[in-house]
Amino acid sequence: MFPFNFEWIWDMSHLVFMGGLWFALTILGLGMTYCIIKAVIDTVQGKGGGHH
Amino acid sequence: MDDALFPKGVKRCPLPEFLMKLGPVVALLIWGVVAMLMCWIKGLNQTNMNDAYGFAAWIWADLTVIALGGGAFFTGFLRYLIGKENLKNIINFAVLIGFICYSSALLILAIDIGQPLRGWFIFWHANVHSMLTEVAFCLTCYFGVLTIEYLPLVLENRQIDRVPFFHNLSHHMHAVMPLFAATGAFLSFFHQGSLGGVAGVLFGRPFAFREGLFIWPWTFFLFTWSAAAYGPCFTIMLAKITEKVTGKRLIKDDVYDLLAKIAGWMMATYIVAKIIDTWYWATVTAPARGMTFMQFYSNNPFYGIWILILEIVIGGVIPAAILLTRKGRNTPPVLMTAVVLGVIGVCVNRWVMVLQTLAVPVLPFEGWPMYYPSWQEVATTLLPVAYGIILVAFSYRYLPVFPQEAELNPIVSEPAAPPAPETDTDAEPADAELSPAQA
Amino acid sequence: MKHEQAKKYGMVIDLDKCTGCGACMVACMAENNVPFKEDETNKLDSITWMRVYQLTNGKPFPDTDICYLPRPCMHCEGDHGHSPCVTVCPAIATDYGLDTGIVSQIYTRCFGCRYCMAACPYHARYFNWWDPVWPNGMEKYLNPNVSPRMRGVVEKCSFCYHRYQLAKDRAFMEDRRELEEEEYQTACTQACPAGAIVFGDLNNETHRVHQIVQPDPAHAGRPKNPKAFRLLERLGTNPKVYYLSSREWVRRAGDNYLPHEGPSGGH
Amino acid sequence: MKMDRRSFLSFLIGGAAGTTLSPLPWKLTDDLAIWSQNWPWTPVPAGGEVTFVETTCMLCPGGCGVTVRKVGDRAVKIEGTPGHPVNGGGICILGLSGLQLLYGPTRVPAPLRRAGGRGENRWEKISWDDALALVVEKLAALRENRLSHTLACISGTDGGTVGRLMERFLTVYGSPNFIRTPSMRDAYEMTLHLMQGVQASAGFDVENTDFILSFGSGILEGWGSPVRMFRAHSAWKENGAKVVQIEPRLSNTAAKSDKWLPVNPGTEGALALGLAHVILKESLHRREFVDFYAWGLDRWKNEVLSKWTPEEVEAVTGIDKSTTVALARSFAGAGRPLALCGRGKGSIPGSIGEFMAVHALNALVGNINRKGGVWAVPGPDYIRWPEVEMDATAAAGMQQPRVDGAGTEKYIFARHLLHRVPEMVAAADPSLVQALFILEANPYYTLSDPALLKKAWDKIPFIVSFSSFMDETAQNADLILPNHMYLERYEDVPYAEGFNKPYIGLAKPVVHPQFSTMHAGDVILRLAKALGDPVQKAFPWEDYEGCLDETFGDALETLRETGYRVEADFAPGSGYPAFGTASGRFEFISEESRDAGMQAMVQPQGEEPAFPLILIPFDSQRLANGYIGDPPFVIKTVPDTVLKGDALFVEVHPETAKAIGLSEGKAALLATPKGQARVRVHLFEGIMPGLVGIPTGLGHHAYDGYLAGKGVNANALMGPVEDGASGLNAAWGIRAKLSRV
Amino acid sequence: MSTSDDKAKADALTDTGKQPEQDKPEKGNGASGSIPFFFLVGFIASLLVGWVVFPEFLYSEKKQPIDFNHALHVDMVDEGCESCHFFREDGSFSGVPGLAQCIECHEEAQTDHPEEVKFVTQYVEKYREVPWLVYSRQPNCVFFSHAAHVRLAKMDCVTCHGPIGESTHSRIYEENRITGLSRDIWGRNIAGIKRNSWDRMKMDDCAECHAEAAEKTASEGEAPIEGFFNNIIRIAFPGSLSGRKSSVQTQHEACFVCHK
Repeated sequence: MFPFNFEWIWDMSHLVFMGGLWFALTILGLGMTYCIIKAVIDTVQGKGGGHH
Repeated sequence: MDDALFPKGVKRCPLPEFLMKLGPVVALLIWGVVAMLMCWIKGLNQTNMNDAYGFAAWIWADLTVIALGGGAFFTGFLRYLIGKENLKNIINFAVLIGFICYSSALLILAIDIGQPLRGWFIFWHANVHSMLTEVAFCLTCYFGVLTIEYLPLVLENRQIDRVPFFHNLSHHMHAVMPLFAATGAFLSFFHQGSLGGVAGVLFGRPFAFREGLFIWPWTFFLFTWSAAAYGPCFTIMLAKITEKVTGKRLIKDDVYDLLAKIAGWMMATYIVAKIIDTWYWATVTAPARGMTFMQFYSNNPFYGIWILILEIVIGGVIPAAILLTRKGRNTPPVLMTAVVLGVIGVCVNRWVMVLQTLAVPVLPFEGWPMYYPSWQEVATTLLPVAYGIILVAFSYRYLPVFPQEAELNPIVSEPAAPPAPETDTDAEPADAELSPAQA
Repeated sequence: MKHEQAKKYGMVIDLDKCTGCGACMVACMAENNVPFKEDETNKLDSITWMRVYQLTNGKPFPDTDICYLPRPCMHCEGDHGHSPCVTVCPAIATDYGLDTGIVSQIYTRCFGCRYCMAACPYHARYFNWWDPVWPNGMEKYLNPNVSPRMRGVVEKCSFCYHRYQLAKDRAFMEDRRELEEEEYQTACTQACPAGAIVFGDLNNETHRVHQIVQPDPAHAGRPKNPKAFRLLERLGTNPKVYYLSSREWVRRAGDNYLPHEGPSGGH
Repeated sequence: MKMDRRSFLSFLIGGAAGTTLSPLPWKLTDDLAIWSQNWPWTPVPAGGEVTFVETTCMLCPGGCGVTVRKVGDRAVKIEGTPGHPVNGGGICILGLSGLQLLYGPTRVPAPLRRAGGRGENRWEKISWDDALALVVEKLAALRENRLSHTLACISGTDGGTVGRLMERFLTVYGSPNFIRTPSMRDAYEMTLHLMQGVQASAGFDVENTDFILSFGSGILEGWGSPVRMFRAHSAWKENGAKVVQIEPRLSNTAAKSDKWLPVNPGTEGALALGLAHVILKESLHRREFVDFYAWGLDRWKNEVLSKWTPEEVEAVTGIDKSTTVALARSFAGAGRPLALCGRGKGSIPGSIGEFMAVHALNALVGNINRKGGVWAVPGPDYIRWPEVEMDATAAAGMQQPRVDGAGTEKYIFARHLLHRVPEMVAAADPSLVQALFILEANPYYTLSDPALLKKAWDKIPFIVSFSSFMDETAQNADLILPNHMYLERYEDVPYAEGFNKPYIGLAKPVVHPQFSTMHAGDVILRLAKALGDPVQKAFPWEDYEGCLDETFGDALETLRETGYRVEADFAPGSGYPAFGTASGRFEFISEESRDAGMQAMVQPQGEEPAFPLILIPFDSQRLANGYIGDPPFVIKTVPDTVLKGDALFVEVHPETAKAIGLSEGKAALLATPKGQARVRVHLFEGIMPGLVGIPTGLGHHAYDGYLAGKGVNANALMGPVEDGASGLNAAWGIRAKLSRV
Repeated sequence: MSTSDDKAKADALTDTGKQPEQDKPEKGNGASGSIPFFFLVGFIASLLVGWVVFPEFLYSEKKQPIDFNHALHVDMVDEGCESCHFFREDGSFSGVPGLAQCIECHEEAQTDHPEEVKFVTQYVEKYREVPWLVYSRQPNCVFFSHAAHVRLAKMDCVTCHGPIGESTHSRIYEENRITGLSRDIWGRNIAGIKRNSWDRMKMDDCAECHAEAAEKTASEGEAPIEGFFNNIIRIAFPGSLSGRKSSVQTQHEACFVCHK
């Protein structure tokens, strides 16, 4: 699944398949990170719960 | 007791009664867990699978629950990408069902492989040409998506919501939800398809083999399509059942109608495609390999032509026809019949694509091997069902799964009296007023 | 493989000579540490890399005829090494070697998803439903050149690849890279008392297999010898195991044909 | 600061974060996978230097040369010895499995004395000294009481040093009762004696024949030396030799043959005479032989011409006359035709009439002692031990008639009649056998008529088995003196069944004895020593190997190297040798025994109405049915149309089954006059209607869990049928009844 | 997930502050100041466990039955390693010498060195094989041909086995409690980082060397400029230019080359 894996080949099928996969994972990862960071900031600013 | 955890403005039965009702389901769950442990500890000799039936009940269950769980991605797709706003009232439930189905699928896969401790090889040593790899990857990722989609609902529990961080988190997750939904839809289209590909690429199995587009056999697209068509049916079916069990209306009819209508169209188009596919396969693909159509449906005690009729006509054409008529959609018993038939149809389709594929003898001098699951297989297959019921029950009890529930079931506050089982002791006037406001 | 020309090891089994004695099955089991259970009468979970089928012409007494057909792994080449089982394995536990044309199975990589078994129309792949158990003391005869399998993995005929390895080691000691025909022979070939099995390199004109079947490169190795045929030729699996029979009904039993077709017409 | 819910939560989150950044979860995952790849309970075979030992297989009378591959001190694989005169590098399914017998759970680990009742299989281990002392005590006592002749030995081997040592032991001890286990060898030896006047065994030059007329011989089922026959069969396919198989069931041989003639069971002999009829009538026979080297043709001719017209034959055998005529012509017309008999593997001798009829066919086409024909192969000549000096007791004992009556004037030509022993012993009181040795044989399984056998067995007070394996006989003995098994010992193999040249194979110790066993030869020598003179005097050897050395002299070295010795250029006389008969010619009708050969058929036991069907046992390469039972590998190859779970399938023609109301796989009760058994039916178009085919070699109750309790012992449903002229067991089947249950 | 606009409303509603007492949210500054601290504690603690404590537990230490002095023996023999670790005629490799071989010189003790005496008295005289612990023992699924590497490819023993020939003592044998294999297979470094070619003996290490060899053969005959660019590609995409080999699936050598 990584270029350093024994099975990895620099060919179309790997680039397309794994590319798509990593792309999706990145989106999810970034999305979640964004949410968490924003939430932390808001919380520190005392927002949320009954407080804003 | 646990009233403080209930969503705002709704009634729930007392905890003891709730737990008591869950009792039998828990028993079922335990039975399943025991069987699961036996399979892990003693190995797959606990099943009735054999060298002819390398895939059996489990893989069928896998394909089926994923197809049925398709309601989640497709509803999400409609809601966020097509913009069918109204579906927001059923999407929580759809997501919940999807979450259950996919977690079950993963669990079953973990039991089904002979060397669970090496299961991760499928990722680490991935063979990108294998449909199963595609399945594994997309399945896992999409399960992640569903978790992300399910999480905000959990965070909306009245108590959790009070924690500022969680409150904010769910708030922001809502904001980016379309992005997640889009990713989920993207992944789903592929793994639903790759599940179809699993059988379709087997060029050694004339019963399953299909030509196709690039690397994808027609079954690839048929599976995605059928999931999109039948998944919503399953969602509707379960929603209706939940309404029966809770004795409440939880979703407005226009929501059902919309979803049913879309499902109907998907189903209709799917079944047409399926018929064309079947026809082409029966007259071109299979004969090219020396197999006649009836060869696949005769000389054996079980796999008769009836199975094809059940799948395509009873499980496809009829429900599609019903769902396409407004009258059909709006008469609850008829609607129910349609979705149930639909669900049966897709179950049969997945069964055929897994088990009949293996049963059909390819070598002329071999016969039809027959198979029935061992109790361990049955138990482990029922395990997810039990776990699903429990998860739905808890979600319904503590989470605002049905946005319209409060509105549809306004609470008439009574004079303080010995609390009847169905009265929400925590029901304050404030909440009572609130409910309409939410609409 | 820079210094070596690619081999394509294959087998031809003369069904006229095969007596169905079963020596090949046992030679294989003994050579490859195949386990056995107390009850092996359920042939659907009985591991026999080499399995001898009994074919009948279905005619009534006294015109009945039977024929035995030994079935090892066909080591399908499919289309450029994409045999039915190889491409589907999600973890690359099975592989097609272009240097030998042999389909390998790596038991320790396999995690037992059994997709390859679903893909193989010959039922040449077997799953270890049980842990292998040898009665006390009997593990003494196990062959160190083949690793015993553990429960939960798929196994199959390897054309006794370890014999190829050992033959090459011997050759290396003499600074040779190429093997003579007789230096690498499978256990079943060696054992067959009827001499019905011939094994060798299909690419090599000097080898008997090549001379007997006369593979036609233009048609994916289809035999030019009219007596020769392959199992399920029409699926495009492109097997490397050929069969010889002088009997029409036997040749016909090797593949599926529509009523109006026949072994010759089928091609 | 206080640790509240949230800080604990954050502690956990921190912990999780840290753990994922540490090798712990990843290394653990990897190591667990590696553990699952190397489970401690999966054996890892040790490596080592690879060596090869060439020896001779002793699992059947085939006499094949085998090469054992060793890794370190472990025997790892048995393969055929390339270039061996008998099997030329090939090997059979049983020979391949030898190592499972060597290392298997069926071995007898040490001398065992019966602890429980007979057959209860409860034993106590005793030392070799004690074990031998027990035997000596018993034998000495018998000899004291002038009962030396009541010692008998059932032996699967004779002619070789071990067999001869045992025979010699009995002789000098004073008993004539050395009884060889029955096989078609008995019938063939008698045939050669009667028709050619020679004491020899029949060899067949199968490699050079071009027309094989087989009267039910399982050429591909284990008849003769199996591997040699397989190789010959393949050669026939290549050089276009024709094979005609005559038997009521489509055996592998029949399926492979060019023509299969389903003949009524037991009437093969009649067909042979029918063929002779045609040949003589159309005088297709080879004059250059018949006219100059044969005697008694005219009388025989008249007999045959009058009695065995094709019409008559058709009535008896069910083969229509045109076929008979055509067959006779093609047989006689062939270049080097060869007629064979001895049903299946030839484990039952058969009727002398049938053998002589078939042999007469060979004579008619003149291929006696000629290329591609039947050769009279003299017995082993290498054992030249000094004559034994018998004392009075011994002499008296030797004067006594044999238990089996062989050699008595009723059975004048018979040498061994094991099938008669149970009857005789059961009948007489006191028992004719006071002590019984069993060497390389499993009579308790192979003898038919179990009820009678049990009766006789119970009357024998002292039974000693020399078996290396816990077979049925060993299990029902009083004392087991386990022999080294053939891969652990030296022993000469005096001949190869059906091989047409004098041949000696040598079995060599491939590995050290795995258990506390002793070479049967040494046991005999030690018994002799312990018994003292005169017995002791007859055995002037230190130990068995010493005996072997002295017997072979320098020849032993070459034997040790090559593993065998064969007279490659052996030819029985130049052209046609002078025959040893009274007439000095080949006798179509034996002058010694005029009636022998006239009666070609014997009737099966049982009566029509009660037993409407006929049960015929059939042999298979995948089912060893002699002294050795199927090892795990071999039983694994048995098809599920023969054995499913523990249930045995009998073959029945669909019509026959239909008449009884049975369908494929149905359970049924199979009853014969000698016993009954629960079976399942397998519908087979290849068996003649009205017959029930039962596979031999199953139904063991001894050996290990891989074999015991599986199927039914065919012998237990049969009974011996005595051939009038010879006394040999000629049972080819028995009447039976198949009914639903 | 109900939609964000619902949320907004919900939030607005909470502002009405009509919750009963027990529903009051705990104030952020209460214990929440300690949250980062506890996070760090957990973080560092688990790092310590994972990196330091875990490896200690993972391996058990075993002593060789005899403390063998390689250096000493290497000096005395004339054919280097192959004097004792020799090839057989059939191409198989003898590996660790058996007792029979040692006896050729050590029929009886040649010195009074305690280890040699121990060897003679405990093993030679009792004719017991020495249960050596083999540092380089691979799992049973591995087929390794010494002939191919030493005879054909003319490789040095050191490349894989390291300078064991220079050792004067047998070092402690560390056995992985889970896999039962020597620590040398994974490598002493728990993170799997290696400095020398012999520091690890896992599949990837074999593959690494094989890939290099492949790249070497592939790069032969490249024009300088071509080679320059190719090298850049090689660095950017490791293995991308090593050229197709016998395995259809991996394009390295076929799996059976190294597995049995």
